[in-house]
Amino acid sequence: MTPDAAGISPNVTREHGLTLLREMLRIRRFEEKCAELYSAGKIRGFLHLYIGEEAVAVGAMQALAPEDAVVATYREHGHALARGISADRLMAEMYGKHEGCSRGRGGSMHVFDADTRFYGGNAIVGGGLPVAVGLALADRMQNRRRVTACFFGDGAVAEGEFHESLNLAVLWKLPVLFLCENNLYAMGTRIERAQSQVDLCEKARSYRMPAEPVDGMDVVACEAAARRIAERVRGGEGPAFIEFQTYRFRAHSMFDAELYRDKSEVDAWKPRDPILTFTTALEASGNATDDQLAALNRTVADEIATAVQFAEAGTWEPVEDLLKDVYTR
Amino acid sequence: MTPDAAGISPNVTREHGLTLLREMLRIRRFEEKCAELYSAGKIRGFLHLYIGEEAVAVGAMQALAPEDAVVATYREHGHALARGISADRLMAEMYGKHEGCSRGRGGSMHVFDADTRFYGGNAIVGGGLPVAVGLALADRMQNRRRVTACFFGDGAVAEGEFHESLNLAVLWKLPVLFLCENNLYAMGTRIERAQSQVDLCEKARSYRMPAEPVDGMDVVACEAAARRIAERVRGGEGPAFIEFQTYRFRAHSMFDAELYRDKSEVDAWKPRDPILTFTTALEASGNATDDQLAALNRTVADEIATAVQFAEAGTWEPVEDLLKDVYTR
Amino acid sequence: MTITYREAIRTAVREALTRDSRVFLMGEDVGRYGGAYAVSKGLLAEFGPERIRDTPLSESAFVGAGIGAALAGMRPIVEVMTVNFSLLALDQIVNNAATIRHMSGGQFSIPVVIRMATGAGRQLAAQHAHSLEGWYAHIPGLRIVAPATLEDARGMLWTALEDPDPVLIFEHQVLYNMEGQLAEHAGAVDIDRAAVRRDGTDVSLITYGGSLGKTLQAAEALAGDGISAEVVDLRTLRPLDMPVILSSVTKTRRAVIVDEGWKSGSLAAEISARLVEQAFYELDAPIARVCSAEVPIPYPKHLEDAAVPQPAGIVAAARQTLGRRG
Amino acid sequence: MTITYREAIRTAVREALTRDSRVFLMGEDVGRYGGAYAVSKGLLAEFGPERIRDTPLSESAFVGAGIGAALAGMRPIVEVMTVNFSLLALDQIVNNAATIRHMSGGQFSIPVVIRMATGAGRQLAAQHAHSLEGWYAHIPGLRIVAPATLEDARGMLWTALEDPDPVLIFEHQVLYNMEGQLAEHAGAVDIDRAAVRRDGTDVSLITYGGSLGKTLQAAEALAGDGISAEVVDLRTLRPLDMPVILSSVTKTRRAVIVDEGWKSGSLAAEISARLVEQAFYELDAPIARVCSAEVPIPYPKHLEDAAVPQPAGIVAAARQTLGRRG
Ligand SMILES: Cc1ncc(C[n+]2csc(CCOP(=O)(O)OP(=O)(O)O)c2C)c(N)n1
Ligand SMILES: Cc1ncc(C[n+]2csc(CCOP(=O)(O)OP(=O)(O)O)c2C)c(N)n1
Ligand SMILES: [Mg+2]
Ligand SMILES: [Mg+2]
Repeated sequence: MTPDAAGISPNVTREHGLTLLREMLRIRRFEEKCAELYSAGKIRGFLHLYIGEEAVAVGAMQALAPEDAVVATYREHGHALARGISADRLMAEMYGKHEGCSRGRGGSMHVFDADTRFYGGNAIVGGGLPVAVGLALADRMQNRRRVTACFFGDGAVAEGEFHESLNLAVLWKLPVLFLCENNLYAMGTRIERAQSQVDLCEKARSYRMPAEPVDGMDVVACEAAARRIAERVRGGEGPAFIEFQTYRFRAHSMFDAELYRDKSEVDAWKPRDPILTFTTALEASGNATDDQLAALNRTVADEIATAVQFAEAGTWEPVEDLLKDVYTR
Repeated sequence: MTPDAAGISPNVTREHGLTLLREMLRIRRFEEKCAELYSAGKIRGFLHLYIGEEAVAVGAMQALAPEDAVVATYREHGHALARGISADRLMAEMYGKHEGCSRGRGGSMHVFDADTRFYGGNAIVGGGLPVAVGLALADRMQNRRRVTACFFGDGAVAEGEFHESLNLAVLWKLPVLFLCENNLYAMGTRIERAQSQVDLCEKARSYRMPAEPVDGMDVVACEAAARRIAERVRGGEGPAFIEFQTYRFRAHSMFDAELYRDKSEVDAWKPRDPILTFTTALEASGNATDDQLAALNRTVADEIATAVQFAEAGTWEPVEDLLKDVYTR
Repeated sequence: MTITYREAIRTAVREALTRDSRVFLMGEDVGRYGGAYAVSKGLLAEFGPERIRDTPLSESAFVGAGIGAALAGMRPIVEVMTVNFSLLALDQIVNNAATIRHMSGGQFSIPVVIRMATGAGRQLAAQHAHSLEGWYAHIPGLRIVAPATLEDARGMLWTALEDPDPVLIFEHQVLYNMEGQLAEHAGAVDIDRAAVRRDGTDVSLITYGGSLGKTLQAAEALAGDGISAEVVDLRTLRPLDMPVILSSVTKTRRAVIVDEGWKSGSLAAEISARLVEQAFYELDAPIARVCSAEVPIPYPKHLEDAAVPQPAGIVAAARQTLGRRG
Repeated sequence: MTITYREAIRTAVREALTRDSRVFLMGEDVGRYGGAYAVSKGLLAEFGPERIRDTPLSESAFVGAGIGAALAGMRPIVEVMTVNFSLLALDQIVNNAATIRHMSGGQFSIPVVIRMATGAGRQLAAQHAHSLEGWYAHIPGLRIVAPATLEDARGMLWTALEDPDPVLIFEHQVLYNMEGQLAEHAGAVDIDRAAVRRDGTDVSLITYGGSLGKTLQAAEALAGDGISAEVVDLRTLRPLDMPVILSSVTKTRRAVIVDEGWKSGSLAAEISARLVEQAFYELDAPIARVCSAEVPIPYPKHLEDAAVPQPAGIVAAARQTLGRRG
């Protein structure tokens, strides 16, 4: 984001616009491939796709500096890619190969990466929040100007760990960005059946934490909000909460028959697809030509194809090493 | 409370006024005796005194019908007495005698009584709230016009179980009266160091639960609020929250050196002693004569003396019965 | 009739709901979603949202609510999606469900049934593969059962609901798709006794839940080798049915215990200790345990397989108790 | 110098805070109140509220925060007031502290130390008397220690803080007032080894933590009876120091394990099972366990005493392994 606007939005340059689009496309294509590979039996266990929600991770991640930390959930491929974990290492992890970012031990739900300070990949709903509070506590105690970005879903808001973590973060004025991805559903449970107060910002404010909703289908809006609010958090004003209003286009996981929602509801959201709308905006504002878009799509396709090759070529950790990495010594 | 007022407060008759005073005195004297017996080694384990907070239990309990349920904490002698558990059986429980209301197995922190639907005596902070939600759920499912009164402290508000329970109760519109005894401290931790939002009613409202503060040192105010709000809850309007603003005059437990507060703070609250102020009000309004008060004090003293005798005369459960009451069969 | 383990449980839940108006099912996604393991699929339409109750993600609150509802006369079936998430409800289970009867001097009973999926085997990795039923079996005041067969999946629930105390039912997640024959009139079964699933004379293989199938495979393999293995299915993990276990071991004089929990502090350890206490002089060889390796369960299949008990490991352990080479 | 167990821990905490600026103490009432067991009394004045950090009643959040802070380079000492309340933090301990290193393929270590009081003996009744350290010892990824002496109370903390992985320290609540001599220069001790606290030849009494004193009393009583009992203090409950345990038992050929956990599924069961696996042919008698009775701990003293291990029970069990009448 710079002052030389490019018409997409007052503050987005042409280059940055293309970057945002590419990042979203990388996630989309990566996950479409994962779905395929799941059917082919290459990926196993639970697989939770982020398709439809890409604007959130991509937008929010723009606000982070390399020294910041990220805590995410089991639906974290998007965050991992947007944070800078390579598609190669991520795909290898999906396979369970030793070259994966978690050396294959974690799989889809447990992406970790020390280089980008990516602390999971937590598959217990709400379980990442206390850890994020602790990461931020360490930064505060060491007077480091770092932020910890903690992603979680609307479902997590009902958990006790949410309550305890938000309270603690405000009490201790910790630099945590609580990033709630409200996609209206926790598995098959719609937010009205899970939260007595469906305005999640109101819930955050009840801890005296500043909170803002943002259109989670609009990558530019996501970035703008995240940057603005992250700066305040980094500046020492204490934690903040952003509610990204978004929607999951795919099933909860590969085992979900989607009995709980009408196809028509999903269809009604489809025109708001963040990639679709942003592509249209870039085109309409003259910031992306057909050629550019085609080239971009090719680059992304190549990257994913390479990632699959990388994963296929990866190795299985020897069974003799089974007991490794339980203890450090 | 009837319309023929007696000058203490527009709605309190002379008789009812004396009843409220007597109930508070019973608690006060019972606990003073307990403190003595603790020093004498007759009562052991943890002992948490309610002294200073008597108006809350006595006032709130007026709103309950016999078929209602009560869930309380480890600081529950006041609630037990006000609910109608006899001083005899309660004192025997303090001793651990078989004639105690929990047959001696529970002690001070685990008072139970089937006759009055008194479900503890829970010594895990926050642990009683989910149980109260369940009791109310059963009533709702069975279309019984019952209320479950759940007492807990300000400290419990920080626990995840508070959050989950309030949300669930509102979602399911359950007849729970959440009765928060805000005595400003959780052991040695003052509310400002435990809650980012010290207005606890605001916290309750964040679940879209009606909430009201009340002067917890004023027994008439406690009763009035509890009655009014309990009627709404009983009428099917869903749960409600009352914050009783009160103060604990004694140490947290018998092991507490009270390093965390000045004696001057305690002294500043002393003039608001609910028994003192209510006695004065009864006298000033001509609703209690010196003779009446003296008689009342004698009755209460007799009751406590009898309770001690009862407990002393009680029996120890035989060691051979150690494994009893783990399973029903 | 041919039926899956999943359907057997569903049938049991349906029957309970039909028989007793105090019964209801509650848990995350038991309603509209149909249950994470599709156990309750269709029941919402049949019984409505009051009795098939979707809960928010609040394990402590809804398990505690089950305890409270049971105290007030209901017969709740609480589904905790998996044992992994039950850690968030442990305070309610250990400090309330298991203790209120005792703390109240026997005034209150808590007839709640808590069902949960357990175990590894589906490549769900470290946070979704715990086998903690052995942990729960440590707690006085609880009763723990583990149906390993269609008959038990069908029959244990009603008996559990009739029990006045908290019963936890552990359903191994690899069993849900298990298919087989079940008599049309199959109904309640006892939840007190272990069962001998295969008779044998040389060694007792003692197991339960998700490991029963593997153990029976091992017994078959051993038979091919001339070794007659008896297979005992514990069925109930607390209390343990020591008479049946002892009668098998005093006959075979050798025991291998197969348990998917981590070996250290496993339920298998308890059984071994009891056998030593109660049948030391009957034993001809050290008792062996085949348990999970001491590692959080890894994601890749080859490592997950290596981490949890497998037929080959059971065979090897059995052979070793008989002094044969691995 | 004469010192209490409580003071020994306080000295260790103070030293750690002084030595390493990454160390801080956090928990409920560790600051202004001085600690529920007065362990941290005075430290707030000495080190200030940043490093002696009072937390709200939020076990899951502050234990998780300790894990997070450790991940980011701090060396937190988290005090969970008692093991009873740690049930509310189990998700963080079992699903995060114990697994993150493994799930990340070894990229992250979690050098957090979690201290908690454990055990019965003070008439605190069913919800305040659990001995669940044996439970925790079931979990790979955790290291569990139980200081039973002043030297260990003083010395284990620093070693635990230097350990790159999560270490849980269980302090039996009856020990805090234990008084004795401790060398002025006493410092860090290993947390890997069991210790023989009394030499003997006839029977090994294996114990830890709050039961060590009772076991030594029992050994003394046995000595009066001409029985030479060796007393092994486990010190570390995970991993178990099997070489020391085995060397004692192979010498005495008899073992009694004393453990305040409920007997079923106790740590004592694990030790018994391992002895059978590793020293079966060295045993001259069944291994005995002296554990807590299978009942939530009752309030009255006579029943609490009857529920938990006592010297007389240990003596009886030891005599029985030697074929003597109770
Ligand atoms: C504590 C816990 N309970 C239940 C589950 C099973 N589960 C996995 S994801 C999920 C839904 C979470 O919804 P939400 O937080 O909104 O995130 P989303 O999946 O929508 O991104 C559930 C119930 C779990 N993983 N952890
Ligand atoms: C889960 C849990 N954590 C800690 C404790 C120890 N403890 C007992 S009472 C108490 C303070 C509770 O304060 P509050 O809820 O305000 O009630 P009050 O004692 O003031 O009546 C604490 C920390 C406990 N019993 N349970
Ligand atoms: Mg969601
Ligand atoms: Mg308080």
